[in-house]
Amino acid sequence: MRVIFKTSYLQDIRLAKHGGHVFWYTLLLVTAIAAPLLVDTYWLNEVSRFLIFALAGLGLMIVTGYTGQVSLGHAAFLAVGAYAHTYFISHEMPFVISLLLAAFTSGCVGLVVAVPASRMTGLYLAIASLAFAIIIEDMTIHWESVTGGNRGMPVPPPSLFGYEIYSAVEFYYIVLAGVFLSTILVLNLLRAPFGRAMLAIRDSEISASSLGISVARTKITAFFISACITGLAGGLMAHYVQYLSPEIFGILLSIQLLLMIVVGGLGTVHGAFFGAFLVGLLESLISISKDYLPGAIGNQPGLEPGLFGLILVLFIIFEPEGVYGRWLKLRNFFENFPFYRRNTFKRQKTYLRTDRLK
Amino acid sequence: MSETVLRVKNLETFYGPVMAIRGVTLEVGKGQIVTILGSNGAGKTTILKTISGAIEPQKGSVEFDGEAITGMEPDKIARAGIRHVPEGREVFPFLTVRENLEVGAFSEPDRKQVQHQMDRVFDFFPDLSRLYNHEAVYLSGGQQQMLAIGRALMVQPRLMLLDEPSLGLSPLLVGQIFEIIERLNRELDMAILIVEQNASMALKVAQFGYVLEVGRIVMEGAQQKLLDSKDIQEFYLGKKEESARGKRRWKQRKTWR
Amino acid sequence: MLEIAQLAIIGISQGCIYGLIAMGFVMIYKATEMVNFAQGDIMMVGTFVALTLTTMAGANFFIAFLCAILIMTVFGFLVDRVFIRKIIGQPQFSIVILTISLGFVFRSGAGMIWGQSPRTMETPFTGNFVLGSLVIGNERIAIVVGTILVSALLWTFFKYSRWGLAMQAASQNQLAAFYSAIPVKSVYSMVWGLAAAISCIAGVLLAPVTLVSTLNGFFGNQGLCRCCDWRFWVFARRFAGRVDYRFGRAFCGRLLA
Amino acid sequence: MTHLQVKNLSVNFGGLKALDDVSFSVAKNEVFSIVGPNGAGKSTIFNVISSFYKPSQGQIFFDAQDITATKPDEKAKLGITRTFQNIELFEHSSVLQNLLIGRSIHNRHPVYRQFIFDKTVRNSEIAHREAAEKVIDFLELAHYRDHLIANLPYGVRKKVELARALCAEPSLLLLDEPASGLNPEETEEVGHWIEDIRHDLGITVVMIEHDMSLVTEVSDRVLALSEGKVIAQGSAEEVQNNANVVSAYLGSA
Amino acid sequence: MNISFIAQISRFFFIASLLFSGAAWADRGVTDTEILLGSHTSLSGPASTWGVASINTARLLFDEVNEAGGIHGRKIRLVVEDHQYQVPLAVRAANKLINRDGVFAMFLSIGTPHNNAVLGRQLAAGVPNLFPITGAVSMVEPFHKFKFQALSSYNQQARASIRYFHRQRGHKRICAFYQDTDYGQEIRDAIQQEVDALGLEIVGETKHKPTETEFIGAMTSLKKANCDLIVFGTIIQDAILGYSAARELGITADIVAGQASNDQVVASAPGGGTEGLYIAGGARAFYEDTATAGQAAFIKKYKARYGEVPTVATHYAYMPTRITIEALKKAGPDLTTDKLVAAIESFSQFDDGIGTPTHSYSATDHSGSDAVFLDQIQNGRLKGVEKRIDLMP
Repeated sequence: MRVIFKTSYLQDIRLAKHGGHVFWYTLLLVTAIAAPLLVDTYWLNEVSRFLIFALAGLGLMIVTGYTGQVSLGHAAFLAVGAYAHTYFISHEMPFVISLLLAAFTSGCVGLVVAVPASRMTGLYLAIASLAFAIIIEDMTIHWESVTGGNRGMPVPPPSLFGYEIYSAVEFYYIVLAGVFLSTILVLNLLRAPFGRAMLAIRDSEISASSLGISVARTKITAFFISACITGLAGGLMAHYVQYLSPEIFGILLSIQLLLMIVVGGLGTVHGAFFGAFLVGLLESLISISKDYLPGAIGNQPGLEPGLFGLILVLFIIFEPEGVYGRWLKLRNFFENFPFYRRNTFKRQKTYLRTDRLK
Repeated sequence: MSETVLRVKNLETFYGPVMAIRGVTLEVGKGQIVTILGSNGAGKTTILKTISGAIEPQKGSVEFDGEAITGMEPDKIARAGIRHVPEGREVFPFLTVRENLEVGAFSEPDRKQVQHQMDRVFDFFPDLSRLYNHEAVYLSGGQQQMLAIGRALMVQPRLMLLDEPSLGLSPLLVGQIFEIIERLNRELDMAILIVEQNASMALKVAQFGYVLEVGRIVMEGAQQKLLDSKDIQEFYLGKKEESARGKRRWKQRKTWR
Repeated sequence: MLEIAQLAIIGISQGCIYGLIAMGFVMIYKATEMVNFAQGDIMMVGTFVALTLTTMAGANFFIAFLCAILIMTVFGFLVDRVFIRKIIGQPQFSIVILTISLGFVFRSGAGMIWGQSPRTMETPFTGNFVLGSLVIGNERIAIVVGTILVSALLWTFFKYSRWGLAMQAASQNQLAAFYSAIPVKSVYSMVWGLAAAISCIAGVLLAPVTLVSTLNGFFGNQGLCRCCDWRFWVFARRFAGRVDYRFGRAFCGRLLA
Repeated sequence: MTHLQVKNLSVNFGGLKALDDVSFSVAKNEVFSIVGPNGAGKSTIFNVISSFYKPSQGQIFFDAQDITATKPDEKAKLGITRTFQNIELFEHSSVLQNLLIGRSIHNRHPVYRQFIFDKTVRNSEIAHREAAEKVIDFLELAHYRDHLIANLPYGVRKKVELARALCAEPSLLLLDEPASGLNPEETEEVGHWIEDIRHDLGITVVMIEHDMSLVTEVSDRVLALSEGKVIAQGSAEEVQNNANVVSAYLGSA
Repeated sequence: MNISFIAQISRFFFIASLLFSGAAWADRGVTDTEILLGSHTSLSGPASTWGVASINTARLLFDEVNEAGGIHGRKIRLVVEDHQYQVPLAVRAANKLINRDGVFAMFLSIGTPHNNAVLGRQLAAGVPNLFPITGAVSMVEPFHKFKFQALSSYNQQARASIRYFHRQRGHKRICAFYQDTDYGQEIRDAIQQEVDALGLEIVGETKHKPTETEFIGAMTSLKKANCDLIVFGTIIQDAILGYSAARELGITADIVAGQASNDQVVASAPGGGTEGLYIAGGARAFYEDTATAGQAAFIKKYKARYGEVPTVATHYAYMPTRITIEALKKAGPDLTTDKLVAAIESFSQFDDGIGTPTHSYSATDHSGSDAVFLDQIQNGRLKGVEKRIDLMP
């Protein structure tokens, strides 16, 4: 294990805990900024997509990974963000303000769910959020004056200071900036008291409230923040799909978001990014590799989702804790080499008991 | 000690990276009542769970009637003749008393035999026959404990593991339960391994005892030897010599002012 | 009056469909506390198996139906053996993702084997039952009768059979079930097998209404989701409630008109 | 001066009387112990004081203020913190994180400032850490500072839970079986800490404990409960020699 | 690091990226040996019936051409991406087809919202959208030189059938029964336009979710409206269930559905539940025993390769594929998009030989056909009722 000698409290507070962090994250940022030089338009668009999904996942991660509330309806916030943003910019609102306002709108819608949701747990909350997503889906269909209903609505290109943005590169930078800033803000929040309060509630509500944390208020605030971030992702996604229709934001998208953060590793910011990149990359690679397979296999209808599912099945069976869990194990292995003990992460058997008694 | 029913050798069990049991060796003789004393979290429950297969041991072996049962599935171990009455009276809350007992006899396909065993359980616990058709969730703590023991008696186990049978029970009930434990041992010649915080009770019925601290056995001996031990008296029986503690204040810890 | 009777029967049959799909889902949830997102897709596979047996083998419908149920029981059993058992005890989320992914695999596999176009299945439940001027599709009657039969069978199984009792016990308290010599893992596999069998029945009864296609899985899941409003979870436990709800909807359609 | 006063407290669980007309008061800077057999209602008292249960009857006063219906998190802000019988730590966080969560009531920054993490937030984070370090020092937890709770042995967890409660800088500390599961040596340490907590920090301690030797050593007064009723109250010695206590709890051994 | 430095850097990246993307455009999708076509479609998920059948047809015909030496020495390669009927995946698929594979044209892509989401980027990149599988009006309107459509639109089918029934049978009370989706909306809009044109009004309407299976309530309300004609904006399952519910309730009105419900599965619904349903479509079903020579040859080839009889869904692909092949031939050896566009625009009365209505294009009209058939389900088969009921003024 890397031992860090701490000489100042700030060392714990800083985002980068040691020189290694500073180096790697700077390298990551530089690579991200230089990406248009390094990859072609296809991959650039793909990375934009990964980033948008990562941002949406980050939003979901806050409620599900940090506060421990399961949401099966987060696509609804993508929808609210996307529609609100499109509506605003169609009505001549400046791009950045519109995006922020859309995020805020999504947050406010989130509040409507959050208040009753703060009293629910587990499966009931999941079902409630699903019902909510269905309501929002119905709203996007029936509030035609705003959403265009089933006919859908075109999304004007983003325009910054009167300059309209069409190219993949510019769009990528907008997405990158949005994701970067949101991530920094979330990281800030996580090292502040509120972030700790969320973790506290996830692990033990009883103990959190005995320490003076208002469980309901923290959950509601977390839901609000989560909805804001997902709404922001929704605003960006509107530009990604360029034409909104209610079908985009269905249950499948919600499930995909959940899938991403679980695969990435619950309860970490890394997890949202790992998940989005892994799942996204998996889709890309399957569709690319299919072109190299012999026609009899590669042209098989339904091959892609099948392979996708199969890989996830294997992944979850061998690594139920997600990519981040695997990453920690690898790191632990190298740091403790040659003293690594195989059983460090071994789980004992667990036994279920009915929760009907609760 | 004549014949050995259970032999646990050098058992080590982990919870994640934490070693909960650190090399425990113990034996239970045929028809003997043995107790494991120790404070909360010392690992007593873990030992029982490891014996009954609910937890996988890292190292060491468990032998029952001379056959290794280490790492076997818990239901196989139960079938072999070890019945575990877990801590906290884990009855099936939404099954009736009768159904609970029938579940206990799952491995017995002969209906007549089941009925016979059930009658015997009612003989030991007359209370239960009265509650025949009640769902277990509505039973009081003491009745649930009796049901849990009764369920284990539905087959004739050769070894019963009892985890904190007195937990949360009134002293009167504790007395009753221990009387029945003695009766079971005497009348059915059943070996019993009891884990108890209520050391005075446990030592009343047990012929042999082990003392467990932080996953290690620190003392073992026959009933009388343990009862005579000063440490046992002080730490597990609540008796102590006046002011022994004040004098033993071994360190002035005043680093923080 | 006539109209109301007709609506009532249609409402009840619709409720029964959801009830049947939900039954498999709830069974798995209650017995193992796992949310099975692949339930709809298992139903879809079951329907295709039945379709293949009737069309390809040209077997008598009822024999084919029975064979399909048996095949699906084995299928469900294997799903648990091969996949689910590997991650028992892992966080609930992993199971959710696992079953979602399995759904993908089943759907894709079914598409490759049976094609993506919807098919029709010839069942004996065609034509109408005419009583005066009351006309009811036979497939509706089949659904209602089928549901009642399945419910009765299940009820008897749970109430009176040893394994049924063991399933209930395992769902209420795994550890205690293990301690009572119940092979909980096999019980779980049986639960999955049974749930798959029920899904198969649901799928076949549903086939005249929904056609047979790979999308039936979606239908199953979405049907679940759609009725996943509050009422669902209140009613899933008492299956009868489901019927009330659909019943209510059929009426609403009429009253609002 | 009375710090905490419990008046005629009764609690019902579906017809079952968990507490029956319990009254007692605790003076400022006192160590007050509650003893009694399992299921006598000791933890119920704590759960009512910290508002996890609603009493069916009776009132609780804290510094002469009626706090019977105050919400759990508000109670922490008033200066009441507690530990739990079955250790309720935040398993997936480090020791330091746990202690910092203990500082929750001392955080006054609105969420948007925490997002920005400006200088004031930064400074208060430093202040929280200073406070936490003091507690770490006090309870000798320095070695475990960055360990995850899930990886800690039982005894250390107990200590961390105590430390976390201290981080809130309470005026009244409720300890639910602080010595259960600890070996005799650790139990003895707990005794010293309780004394230090009381003398050096001026905190009032109410404790539930089975270990009579610890109870005798540190408590000023002892309350004995059985089946929800008070059966004795007084000095440790008085209670230990009370016939009711001997028959219901201590046994006649 | 100062601001101007960042500005310089970003300008540098920007210019560099323009160079990169510019380079990719030059000879997009055409090499000396290959013409690359792309399709984002639904090979799984909803609409996979059409997706799979259309791609199968296209592959069959392309392979035939390729085996015969290709077109001007180039073989046609069709890259198919499965978007599972999800819009974000369609955008991803289009990104791959346009930016990675560099396809020459998009061909037979499925789904209205999916095409809408992709079109902006696709047209900007200069990739023609050939014959998407959706009858939505937005596939040709507003006019763009890269947008081509085959067969009549949903709009034309619905309007023509209403006009036919009004003129020929005097139906005045028009009702609508449609999905609450973009497709249903398309039909609903068409009905509205037509009743307005005829001076009628919609006397009853209901909409439903695509997954709904219970239509007794909906049909009860239409029964009360006492309709003469019910226009179905349905796909397959709801066409069958909706129709049989209507008949069960004793509704005697004529019922007509569009091309999307034109499938043998509908015609052969169990128990003859759909007997009497009219279908107003752009292409007509054919059967092995009554096939013309051209049709029989196609059925034979299709069956030999895929082991199935071609469905009506293959018509969605047969005509477009033929047009594309012929246009590629006609465009000559130095193939460019402009030449392809010109070649398609030059076709007049194009006949595919299997009985699809002939297609004509011009520089101002990119929808190949306005032809609408009227069929009726009789004895489990689609039988022609009227050869053409096209929307004439």
